[in-house]
Amino acid sequence: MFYREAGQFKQSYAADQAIFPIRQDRIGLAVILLIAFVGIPLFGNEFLLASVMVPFLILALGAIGLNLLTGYAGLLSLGTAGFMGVGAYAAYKLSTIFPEVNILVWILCSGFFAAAVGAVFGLPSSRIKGFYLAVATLAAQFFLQWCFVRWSWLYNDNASGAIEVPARTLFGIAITGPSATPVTRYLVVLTIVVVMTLIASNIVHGRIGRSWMAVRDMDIAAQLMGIRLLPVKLLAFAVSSFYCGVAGALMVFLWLGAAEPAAFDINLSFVLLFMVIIGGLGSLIGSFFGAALIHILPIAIRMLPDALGLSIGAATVEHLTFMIVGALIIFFLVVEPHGLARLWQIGKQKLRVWPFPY
Amino acid sequence: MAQTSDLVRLDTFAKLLCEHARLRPDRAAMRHKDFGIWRTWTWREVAENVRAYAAGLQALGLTRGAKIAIIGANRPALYWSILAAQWLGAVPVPVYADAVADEMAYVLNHAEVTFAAVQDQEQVDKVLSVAEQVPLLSVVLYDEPRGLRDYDHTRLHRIESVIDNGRKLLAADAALAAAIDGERDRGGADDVSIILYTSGTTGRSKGVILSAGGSIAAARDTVGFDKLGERDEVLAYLPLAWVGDHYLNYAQALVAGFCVACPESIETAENDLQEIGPSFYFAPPRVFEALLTRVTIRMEDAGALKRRMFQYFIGVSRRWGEKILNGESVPLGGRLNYWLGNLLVYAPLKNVLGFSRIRVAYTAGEAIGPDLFSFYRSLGLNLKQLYGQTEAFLYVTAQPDGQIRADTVGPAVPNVDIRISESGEVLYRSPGQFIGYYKDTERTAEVMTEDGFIKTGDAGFFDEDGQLKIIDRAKDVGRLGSGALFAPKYIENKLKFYPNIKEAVAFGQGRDFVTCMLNIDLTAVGNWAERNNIPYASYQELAQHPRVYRMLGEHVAEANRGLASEPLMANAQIRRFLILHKELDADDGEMTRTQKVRRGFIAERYKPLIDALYDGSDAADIATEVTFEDGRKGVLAARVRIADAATQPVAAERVAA
Amino acid sequence: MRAPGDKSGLKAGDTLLAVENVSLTFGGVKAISEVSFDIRKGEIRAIIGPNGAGKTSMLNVVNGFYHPQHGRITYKGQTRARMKPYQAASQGIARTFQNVALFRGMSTLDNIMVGRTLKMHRGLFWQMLRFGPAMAEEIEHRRVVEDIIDFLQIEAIRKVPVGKLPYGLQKRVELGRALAMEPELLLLDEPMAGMNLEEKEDMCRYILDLNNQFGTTIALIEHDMGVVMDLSDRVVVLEYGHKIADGTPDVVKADAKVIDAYLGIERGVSGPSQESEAT
Amino acid sequence: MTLLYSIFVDPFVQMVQMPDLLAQTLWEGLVSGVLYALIALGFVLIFKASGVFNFAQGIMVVFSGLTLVGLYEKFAAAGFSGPLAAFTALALAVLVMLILAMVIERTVLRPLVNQPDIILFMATFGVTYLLIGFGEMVFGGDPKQMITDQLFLPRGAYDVAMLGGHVSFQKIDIAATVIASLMIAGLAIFFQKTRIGRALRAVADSHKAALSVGISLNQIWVIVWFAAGVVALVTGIMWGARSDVSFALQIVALKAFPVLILGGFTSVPGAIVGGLIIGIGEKLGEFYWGPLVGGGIESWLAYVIALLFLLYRPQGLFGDKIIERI
Repeated sequence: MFYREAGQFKQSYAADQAIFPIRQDRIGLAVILLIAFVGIPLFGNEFLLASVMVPFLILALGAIGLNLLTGYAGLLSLGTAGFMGVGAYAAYKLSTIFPEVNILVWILCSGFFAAAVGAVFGLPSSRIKGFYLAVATLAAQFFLQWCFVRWSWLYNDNASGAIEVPARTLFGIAITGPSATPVTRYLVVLTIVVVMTLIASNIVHGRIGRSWMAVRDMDIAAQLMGIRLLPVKLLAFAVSSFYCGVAGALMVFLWLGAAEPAAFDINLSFVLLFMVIIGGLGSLIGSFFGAALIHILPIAIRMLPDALGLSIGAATVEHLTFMIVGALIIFFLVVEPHGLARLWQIGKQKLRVWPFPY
Repeated sequence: MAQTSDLVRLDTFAKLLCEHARLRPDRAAMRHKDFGIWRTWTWREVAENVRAYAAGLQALGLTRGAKIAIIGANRPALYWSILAAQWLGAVPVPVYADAVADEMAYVLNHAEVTFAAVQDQEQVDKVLSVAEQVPLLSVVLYDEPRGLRDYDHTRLHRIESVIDNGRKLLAADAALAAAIDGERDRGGADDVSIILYTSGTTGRSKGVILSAGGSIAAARDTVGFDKLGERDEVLAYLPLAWVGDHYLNYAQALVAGFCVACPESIETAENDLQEIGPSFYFAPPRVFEALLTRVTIRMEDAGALKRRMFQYFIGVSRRWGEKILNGESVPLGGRLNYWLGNLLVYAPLKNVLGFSRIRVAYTAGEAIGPDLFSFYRSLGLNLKQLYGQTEAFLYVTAQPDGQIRADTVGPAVPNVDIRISESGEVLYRSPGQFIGYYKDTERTAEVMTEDGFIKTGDAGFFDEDGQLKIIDRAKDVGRLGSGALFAPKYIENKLKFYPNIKEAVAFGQGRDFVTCMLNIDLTAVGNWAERNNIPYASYQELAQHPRVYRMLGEHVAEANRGLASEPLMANAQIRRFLILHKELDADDGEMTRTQKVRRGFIAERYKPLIDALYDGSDAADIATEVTFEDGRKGVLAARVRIADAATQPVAAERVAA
Repeated sequence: MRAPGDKSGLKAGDTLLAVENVSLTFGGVKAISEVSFDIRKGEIRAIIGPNGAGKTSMLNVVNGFYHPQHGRITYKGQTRARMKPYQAASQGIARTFQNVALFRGMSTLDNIMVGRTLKMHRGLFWQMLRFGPAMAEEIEHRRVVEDIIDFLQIEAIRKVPVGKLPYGLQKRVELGRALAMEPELLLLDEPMAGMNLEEKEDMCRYILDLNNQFGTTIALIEHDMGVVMDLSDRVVVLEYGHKIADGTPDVVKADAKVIDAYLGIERGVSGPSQESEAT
Repeated sequence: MTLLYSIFVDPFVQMVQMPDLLAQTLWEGLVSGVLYALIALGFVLIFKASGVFNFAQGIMVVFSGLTLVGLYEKFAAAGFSGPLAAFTALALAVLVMLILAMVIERTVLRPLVNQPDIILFMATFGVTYLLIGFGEMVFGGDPKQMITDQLFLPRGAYDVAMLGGHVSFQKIDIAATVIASLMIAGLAIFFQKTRIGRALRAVADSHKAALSVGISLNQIWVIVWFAAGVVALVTGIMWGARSDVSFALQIVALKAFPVLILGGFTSVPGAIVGGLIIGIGEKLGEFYWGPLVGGGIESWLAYVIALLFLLYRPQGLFGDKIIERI
């Protein structure tokens, strides 16, 4: 309906292969970025920034990581939380050993540790597929979580067994630790997530992304195109884990402030998998949708009784939240097994051909 | 504007090209979707290419006055072939790309072509297959090399290499460059610019000779009339050999300096139209009709809510749209409602159809249904009608903005004189009018009056607003046995406005009453059948289905009601009709290449059916020879049902009158 | 379109691929036994035979997907032991499948682009940036792909997800994907199965054009005998894993064993028996 | 050197030196193996018949146990207690599992028929969440004590002097093993001998075959989910009797993964053998090697065992060699 594609013709392959080839999409994206970078920091309250947006963005980044692996390369993983934990602990160790180096550097570097660990646990993918592979990643999940508990060097032998984020600054402004304001934390997270999303988008639209999808769709044919399965799969594990690792580091440093090993338990893996499935396998924007639905929906449900003036016990609300999320997962799978991204795509297509139905 | 003054006096297309290259060297002149993207050439590039091409052609032996056939789809290289030929003073002769070998051989021979520039392997094969019948043909040029690698290249050349060769020659030899430019400058207004073969409704095609000066003068008038300029853009999808394409896309572009875009292939033309979003558009009524049918069908699949919204706003547009477009006063409520409709329906719809940027759109060639016409206009599409002929170099009349009506074709365009002969035939004299038919002085004389007017062969009259109204072909307007006026085309057009009816052929000359043959529109009727669970295995079965007969019978009855309300036509109501078991097809000679019915031919071919229409029987057998798509022939036999149609009583006094 | 990169230095008519005494067994069932034949550079070589004759298995052996228990395969003069499919691909062997094996989640364009993977070398770093060298490379290969799209006349479906295409077009896209590899040896497994007459004619034309214009060596499995006899230079006939005839179409057509095998198709379908192993 | 010694020599020396401890460890491994096998059995039942990888099996164990205990508590509060009340509650719990099976069939399986595995897998996550929320709302989130005496389940232990020491056999463990064995035997008979059982096996091969037996697919789904529910209930009772009935138990269900990997997704004997291997391997590993790295390796050892096994034999213990066809 809002699309005016008549007259938008491409005179070069670069323009034709652009990630947003339609002008109206580019405008829409610009508006969203403007709201995200200017509108929300200006008008958002602390709750919105610290409890809604920051976790949403971080979870979306983790979901992108998982989506690269599961959605694009077709490799099911249940170890996402473990790889996030690797990132978190790596960032913690690095920043406490080398406090003089900027924390953002370490957060990004932590991704490499996660990538290395991810690649190691991806090795079995040379021989096994599907649910069988999920068990391999499950091994990663439980093994890594066990490491976080038992290997006290990782948390600097803190009595609590938890890692606590040191205060760090960027250009003199506190971005981690108790003194960092939600706005700064939000902006830092947003910037990292936007840049990494862009990079992910570049990767999946290029040769590597196509190789992943080829392996996902028909691995035999992919081999006969000259694609070597193991390197491609390992790269998917590494890149995916890099994203998860950075998300894990951000989670501890810019969202939670401190974390116990339990923060990276199997439930987080499942939550991220929900996000990816509900959001849409093989879709970056779907990762955002999934993260929004799974993270923001419970918050909304929790706030709903207050907003309606009902007095319902906190525990009951919690149980209801569980039930509603569960029911919604089933509902969305029934309505659109390909996730919100597909709904979005269908909606967009409908708008493009409006008023026609198809 | 002072800069363009030069354009006004230039008298050949090659000169115009060079002038544009000087005035607006970096503006886009041509686009072609090729290999997935729109390749664009600026005026400077086109001029440079054409100049080199001309040099290359000259080296191959193309001389002033020689004829060069142009065969293929709309491709920049073929337009350049026209330009390069004209540059050298040679005469381009475009030939319909879908012409069968026989037809092609006739035209090539008649025009005495020595060169042929064709699109691809398919056309090369066709030309080579008739080469023996065309002894003068010495050089064949082609654009797309695919599949031609192993062909004997002694007289076959790739256009690209001819251009490259020309470029080399020009670079190597300054004298040659000067000579080539000299060839261009030697051209003048009286040169034969092009010979367009018309697929006449009867007999063999005639070669219409147009002069350079006349062509340009005509184009100049309409460019001014519609204020076309360098910012405009068109999609060239009409047949290259048709006067419409040569006028609208070629002549007007070279006069106004706008950009011509060529689609990637026939299958992608619709999509390419949306991508380009032209600002000037021409389509014959049948295209608009097919489009509306598709719009309607696609909307039927929409959800109930959307469908109702669509219908509501189409209603709004019918009420206010044309008034707003015509600049009449409209109440605020209407304007608001229309604005909302534009937001929700019209603008998106135009976008999907690729009409968003259209400033001026024309339709011509046949009468357009009033509903159809106003549908597009009420959406805010500035659709107008023109009336023209190959012999006039298209325009005779055209509707100026603000004076648009569905049933007329507008007043004469500037510099055209029109008069109606005593027999009711429309005669005109125009700046672009042709010099004569090539090698056919007899027929040239037939259509020219002594004072230089040209007979259109159409019957018409001026209405009270001074707009021309065309009734029918002059020779086709006849009388029934009773002496009542019988205008078959008028009746046919009334029938064809129903989306279910694709073609209609009316009979009645010298008979007691009017009958007609109908062709169903397979898309519309097929869709209807699907929705009503009517199974059918073939076109023939669907056409002969009793419920289809009933439905079309209602259309005929309604058309009769319309005829009854018009004093002149009331006696020519349709008494009986039948639905043909096959589609009328140009390959079978039943229609012209421009999709006009050949009434005489049909009357002969389907004589048993016509006899049955008049002898009261309720069915008749018919066997006809048909040509399949691949050129094979076969015999199609069928039993065709004949039905009676409801007619309106005619007041006795009228009958007496 | 480009001709395949010819690094082998072989001339037309030289032996491109030689299969010698190859046997392949699956858990005791012999799929191919002691089959030998060769493919010469520049020819169209047909492999025919009744269902279950081992034709597809033969192609799988040639492109390294199955590893024969016995026999040798010499390709471009090099005898190889075990080869992985991707190695076969990098040596210029491309392949289409009996049941279309496209990447269903991707568009026509992307499917064919995957065929260019081996020729693309920009690493992760440039891919992340996309602009610059990665884009330049992408465009360079897009051009090649567009040539193929033009060659196969599939412009209109360039951006359509292949899952939505009718079968005939899917086969065409699959051919396109194989062509994108600029193969020296193109293996076509029933390229015309399930096509209507018009589609078959188109496909024949593409195969002939490929062979004529780019000198691509083609080995094809096909059931339509008319097509096989028209297209191929030489035919090898398999039955129950054995080679029963080899030669030009005329020779093969006249061969008694072949006639027998083809009359026996009906029998073969009703009960592909092991007894015939003994014959 | 000492490290290698402590990995490769010391544990075995200990085993030989203290055979009673080894016996005790093996027994405990066997018992938990039986319970793993029971959970895996629930998975296999459902996977075989409906192709669904049922993540909710774990929560079904918890939920069914909670239903039993919760119902009994309600009865007790109303003054109705003792074995009759317990068995009434048991019967009602079985009924609840039947209703659950029907609801799942109607709301999850039927709308999602023919969807990819991963989608159905995810849907069972939804079921898990629903049951967690529902269970906690109705029965509260606190761990509960399983009713044992009322169901005539024995408590206490036999201390057997053997192998130069004492080995303690918990009576409940013995009961669990016996009941589990009976259950498995019962299921085997059900599958082999009854008409429905044969239909169920047929459906694993071909849906059409099942239809030809005269049972609709939907009915079969209800039956297998119900059967899996009953298996879950038994598992819940046994596991609950050994510890508590709490939501933490659902994590145990993840142990079924490695069991299934070892045994194959569709093999009942595989589930049993796999369960025992994992149960025993895990206990041995934890007891003899765990201390080397600080203990707690039980949490991941099973997966690593399964993983290593997979690399060696991707098709599982009882699977056929996979031949890829193109």
